Amino acid sequence: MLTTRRVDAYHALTVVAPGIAERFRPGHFVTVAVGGPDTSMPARRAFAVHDVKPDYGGTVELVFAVRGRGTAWLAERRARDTLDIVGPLGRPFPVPRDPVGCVLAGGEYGSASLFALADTLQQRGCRVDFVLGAASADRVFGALRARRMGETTTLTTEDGSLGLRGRVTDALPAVIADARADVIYACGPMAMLRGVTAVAAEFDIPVQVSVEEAMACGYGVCMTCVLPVIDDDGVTRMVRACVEGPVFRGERVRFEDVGTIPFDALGAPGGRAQEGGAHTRNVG
Amino acid sequence: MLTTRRVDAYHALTVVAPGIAERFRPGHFVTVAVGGPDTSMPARRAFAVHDVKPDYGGTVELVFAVRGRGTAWLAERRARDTLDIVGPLGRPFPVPRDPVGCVLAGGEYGSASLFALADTLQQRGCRVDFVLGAASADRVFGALRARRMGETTTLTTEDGSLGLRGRVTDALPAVIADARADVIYACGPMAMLRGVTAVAAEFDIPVQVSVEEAMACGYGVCMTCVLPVIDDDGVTRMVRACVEGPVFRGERVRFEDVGTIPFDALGAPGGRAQEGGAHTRNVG
Amino acid sequence: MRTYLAHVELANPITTAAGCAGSGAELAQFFDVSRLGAVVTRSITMAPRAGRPTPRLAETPSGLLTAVGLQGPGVDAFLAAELPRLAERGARAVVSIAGGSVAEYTALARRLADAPGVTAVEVNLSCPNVADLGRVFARDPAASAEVVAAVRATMRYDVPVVAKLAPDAADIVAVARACVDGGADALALINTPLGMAIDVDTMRPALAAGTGGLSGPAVRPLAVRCLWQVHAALPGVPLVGMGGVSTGRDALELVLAGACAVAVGTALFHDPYAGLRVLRELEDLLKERGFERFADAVGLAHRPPGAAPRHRTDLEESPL
Amino acid sequence: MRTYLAHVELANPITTAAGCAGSGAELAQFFDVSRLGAVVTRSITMAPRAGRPTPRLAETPSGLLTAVGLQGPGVDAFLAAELPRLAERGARAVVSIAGGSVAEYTALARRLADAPGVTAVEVNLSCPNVADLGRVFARDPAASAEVVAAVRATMRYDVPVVAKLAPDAADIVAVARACVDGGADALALINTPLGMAIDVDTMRPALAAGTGGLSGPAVRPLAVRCLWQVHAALPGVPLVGMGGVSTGRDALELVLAGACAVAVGTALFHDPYAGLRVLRELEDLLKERGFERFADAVGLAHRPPGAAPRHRTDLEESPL
Ligand SMILES: Cc1cc2nc3c(=O)[nH]c(=O)nc-3n(C[C@H](O)[C@H](O)[C@H](O)COP(=O)(O)OP(=O)(O)OC[C@H]3O[C@@H](n4cnc5c(N)ncnc54)[C@H](O)[C@@H]3O)c2cc1C
Ligand SMILES: Cc1cc2nc3c(=O)[nH]c(=O)nc-3n(C[C@H](O)[C@H](O)[C@H](O)COP(=O)(O)OP(=O)(O)OC[C@H]3O[C@@H](n4cnc5c(N)ncnc54)[C@H](O)[C@@H]3O)c2cc1C
Ligand SMILES: Cc1cc2nc3c(=O)[nH]c(=O)nc-3n(C[C@H](O)[C@H](O)[C@H](O)COP(=O)(O)O)c2cc1C
Ligand SMILES: Cc1cc2nc3c(=O)[nH]c(=O)nc-3n(C[C@H](O)[C@H](O)[C@H](O)COP(=O)(O)O)c2cc1C
Ligand code: FES
Ligand code: FES
Repeated sequence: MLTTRRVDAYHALTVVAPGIAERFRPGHFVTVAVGGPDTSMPARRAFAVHDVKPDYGGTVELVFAVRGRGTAWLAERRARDTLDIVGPLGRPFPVPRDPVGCVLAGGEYGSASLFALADTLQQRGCRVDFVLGAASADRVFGALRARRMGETTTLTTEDGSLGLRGRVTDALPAVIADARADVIYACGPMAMLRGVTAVAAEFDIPVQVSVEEAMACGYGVCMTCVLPVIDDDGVTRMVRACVEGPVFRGERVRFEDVGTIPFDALGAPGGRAQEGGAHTRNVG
Repeated sequence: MLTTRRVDAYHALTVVAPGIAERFRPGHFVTVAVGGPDTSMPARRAFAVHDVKPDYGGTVELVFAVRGRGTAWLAERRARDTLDIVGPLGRPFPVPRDPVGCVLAGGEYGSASLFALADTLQQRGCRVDFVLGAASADRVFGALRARRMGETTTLTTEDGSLGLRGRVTDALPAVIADARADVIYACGPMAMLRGVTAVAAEFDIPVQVSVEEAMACGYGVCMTCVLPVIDDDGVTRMVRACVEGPVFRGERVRFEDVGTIPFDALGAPGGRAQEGGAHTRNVG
Repeated sequence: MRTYLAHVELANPITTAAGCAGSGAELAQFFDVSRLGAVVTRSITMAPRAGRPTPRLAETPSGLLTAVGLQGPGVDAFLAAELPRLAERGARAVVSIAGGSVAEYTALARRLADAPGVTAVEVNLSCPNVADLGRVFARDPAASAEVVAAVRATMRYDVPVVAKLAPDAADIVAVARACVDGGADALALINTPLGMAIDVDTMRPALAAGTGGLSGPAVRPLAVRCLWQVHAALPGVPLVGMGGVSTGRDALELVLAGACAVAVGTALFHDPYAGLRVLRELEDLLKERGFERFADAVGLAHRPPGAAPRHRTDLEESPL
Repeated sequence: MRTYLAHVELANPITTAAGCAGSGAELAQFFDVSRLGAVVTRSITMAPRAGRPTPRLAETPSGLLTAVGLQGPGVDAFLAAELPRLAERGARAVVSIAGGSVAEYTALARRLADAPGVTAVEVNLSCPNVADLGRVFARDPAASAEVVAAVRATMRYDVPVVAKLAPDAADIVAVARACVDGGADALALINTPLGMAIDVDTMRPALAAGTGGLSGPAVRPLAVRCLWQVHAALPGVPLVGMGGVSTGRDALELVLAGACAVAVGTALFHDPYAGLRVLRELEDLLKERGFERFADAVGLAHRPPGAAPRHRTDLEESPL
């Protein structure tokens, strides 16, 4: 059972799902079956949880953009339709024990997962500043709510139709400096996360990024959602965005190598491992 | 746009389809796409047209039983959903020029296509008697309407829950004799059509049967819907139920050979034709 | 959107798939069939054939299993009635032929050699070879090549011979190469892979013939793969693509993989206008993407647009 | 619903498919994995493997194309961590192995030979044979037989060796027969046929690897056909069926075709409980149909129930 509404370029969809609402922590995502019982689309679609509310025993709200057939189908759901939804999934945003200054950076619908996080952070006494961006005004999600919640809120659009003309990363350094931020949280397109991580490195503060990789299962069995991440031991491994992520420490993600197998990753080809040598091991 | 209702064991579905309604003649069928735009069911489903009405420019009513996934989906359509429907298709019932006595025999949902026929026949001054049967009372379709329209109406059920216990063919001879019928029209399961045709032969009167064969296209291109029918030249050919039928003269249909290629059919295997001899021809 | 099938020009790249457009007359009730790039006939055999018993049809997820068994009138009736009617309608007719032996294919080619109105001959190689215990020609490069060479030698030089292949070969490129070496002017792929369904209620095969050919959207990934592999290996050979095309996007996918013409089969069962619709959609998609000539899109997915690291393609032939 | 994989008894016929259940730990979060007939591991390689670049996934009609590239920890880490964890959970573990040469498969078998908790070894033959220009073993009866013989000779006699075949062979029965002659105690079919998708917006292959394996409901007709053909030719050989099973009806279809165990793969991505659900549904269906022993259903569709003319089955191997 659910309700739907349009929010600018996005669709917001609220589902009664007490089990998910109860266990939810900011940064979690869910997967949704699309197309109904006779669907030709066997893969679930992943969506960040935007909000959970206690109504009806617990509801979950998702915010999504129509991209292809699955989201087009979702956009046509009506009140009282039922939805097959699995969650909460993934590693949520780690939150600091102490009250620190946090900048929350969101791109496009990536902003959606930042408000529950902001809530939690503020409950712990953290200061929260928002930087939200998108290509155009109608695709900036949550500006009003950010203005209500954030100490400051900076908006950016690439076409200048709202806030500053430019990208999130253009506005970020000033916001960090002004807020004297201790940590950054970011959710949005991969290019933005890469940029945000670079800014964090300049300021030498930690950054938690929530990545988006195509996923077939969402709970760790299919191995389709991997990206190269540097482990505690300094070794790069192809790790699963769905269970080891989607939230990673930004500096651990090898953004420039996403979509490749870095030659120095554990088990990378080139080492004789992938050539099929029987008794070799690639220690990456 | 459509409306739906339950009729005993069946679903009745009315669709606004002026183009179909206008060209409709009794015995026509339509094909319906099932499962929506993201369907995993590429084959259309065939349904006899039960009724057409002039409302909204022309509506078409279908009556169907839920058999598998396609009809289950159809049964869940609601008012104002749209339906992708093609028709009218097939060779309709031929109607006599003169006012003759007609027995209309229907089995299960096969009865559905007989009422529009009865209407046409009565307009031409024909006497119409009904024999409708099914396994049980809730699966006899159209008993009330038959009672209103028919000179007589005989009902049969295999479990005796309505009318006579037995089959349509058990009741048929008496009805033909009483009504001094000149012709029989029949629509229902293949076994019933076979039986009705045998009864017609005993009485030496013509019989028109409407057959049901699995169909992929409904308009003659796929060749999946064939059955062995004796042609005017005495040769058995595998003809398409969708365009040469679904209505055939009963005595032309080789019921006992349905589901086989009779050895004497044109192009049947066994003749060297199917063995691949290069210069032979099987004249069947 | 002109395209070439070997040296023969087609007004546009969309054709019907063999065996999916009846005699041509059925579609002509709905629209002018000369608006299609070509009409490909059902596979014609020497003798009339009654085909397989029914049920001939089972539906599978996003697919159709069929076992029609080449029901048809035989070549004489075809030449006397069906082919002239196609010509009268102004359709470009590609005649598909099927046989059980090299001799039978040759005999068919001989009949077609003098017939007017044959735009091209498509050799359906998915037929059991009587001389090889019924093993299908298309699985055997040498047998395929022999058939193609015989047909090529018999047909008039100006009529292209198109060899039609199936995906259930161990090495589709080997079969393709053998056919080209045998003289094929173009290749058509894919015919239906062999599939089967069992009715769990009757607990018997759903088709009277047991196995059947799998067609429809479910097989499109196999078609794209075969086209891709063959175009990569034999970039100069014109390819006709088919398998699960029901929209312009599907057709474009096959074109980008290497097809210079695209046939629509199973989708016609759902919508008689599917061919024209696919054509219109394909035209729009190409326009959106700024293509001036259709030929520029053919096989384009093989040519990397500069260094796009997320799309580096390493083609090792393993599914895992 | 006991069943036998060669001489090894399984509590029920439902297993996971290789590469579709991670390390086993992920499913164990949801339910007690010892309730499955067996857990089949991902294909283990000698060295750790990082696999293929992303994107590794594309959806096709009723199917999934994936190119994971056997990402995994390598045999040592597997034996040290994953296998013992499966044993602790009480799961019956069928270990799948993959290699690029006969020597590599042999070396893997040697490592497994002494490992406790190996219920059976499944030999994934859909791997490129380095010695044969990367041609996949499973397409070549002789190469497949050689691998199987080497593994059989190395493994303990009481651990069944299961050879896993793919549908894109010219003659699946020939490959099956070669594997049995090579010593396979059972066969598993089908692995994913090679497919491909092209993104019509980027106009590039949808997978970084270009081609990928096609799985899910779309391939079920191919699985049924392969099981049917192999069971007909080798009725005494135990077959594990897989390919597009997501309901008890699907599993029953494979059982009726000849499978004495059924693996669930892609459906697990949609629903972690799919294995247990399929098992329950299969039990119900068999009960409804009055089966007392599961074995009575295995291959039943091959045995005509008296003379039922509408279901006379003539099996000539042509798709048309
Ligand atoms: C952890 C996570 C959280 C997400 N949160 C949101 C959100 O809050 N709001 C939102 O609008 N979108 C979100 N997405 C993206 C969303 O999942 C995709 O937009 C959606 O799957 C597209 O489905 P489609 O059928 O409309 O598009 P199609 O493009 O037709 O999708 C087809 C297939 O592509 C896969 N796919 C390809 N690329 C991606 C990708 N980058 N991400 C995910 N799947 C991909 C899908 O899984 C699917 O199998 C999230 C993705 C992930 C992984
Ligand atoms: C000319 C004609 C008129 C019909 N009129 C009616 C009617 O008025 N009311 C009604 O309830 N049913 C009618 N039917 C039968 C109806 O088409 C089937 O019940 C329906 O296709 C079943 O679809 P499904 O998805 O529910 O079942 P499924 O069994 O899941 O169907 C799957 C596939 O089987 C094919 N199929 C198998 N056997 C048959 C068969 N005997 N007939 C048709 N398709 C078959 C379907 O086309 C479909 O592709 C008619 C059939 C034909 C050919
Ligand atoms: C009912 C039916 C009949 C077919 N008959 C033939 C045929 O006679 N000759 C041939 O070469 N291919 C035949 N095919 C294969 C198609 O031409 C085509 O290669 C295949 O169906 C894949 O395309 P599709 O998915 O668009 O249908 C037939 C396919 C179907 C479904
Ligand atoms: C993501 C993925 C990974 C797979 N990995 C393996 C593997 O490592 N070894 C193997 O033999 N088969 C592997 N397979 C094939 C499956 O085991 C199975 O044979 C195939 O997917 C068909 O079954 P399904 O349709 O139920 O998925 C894999 C399949 C998928 C989808
Ligand atoms: S989505 Fe399957 S492992 Fe991450
Ligand atoms: S249903 Fe296609 S020819 Fe009759």
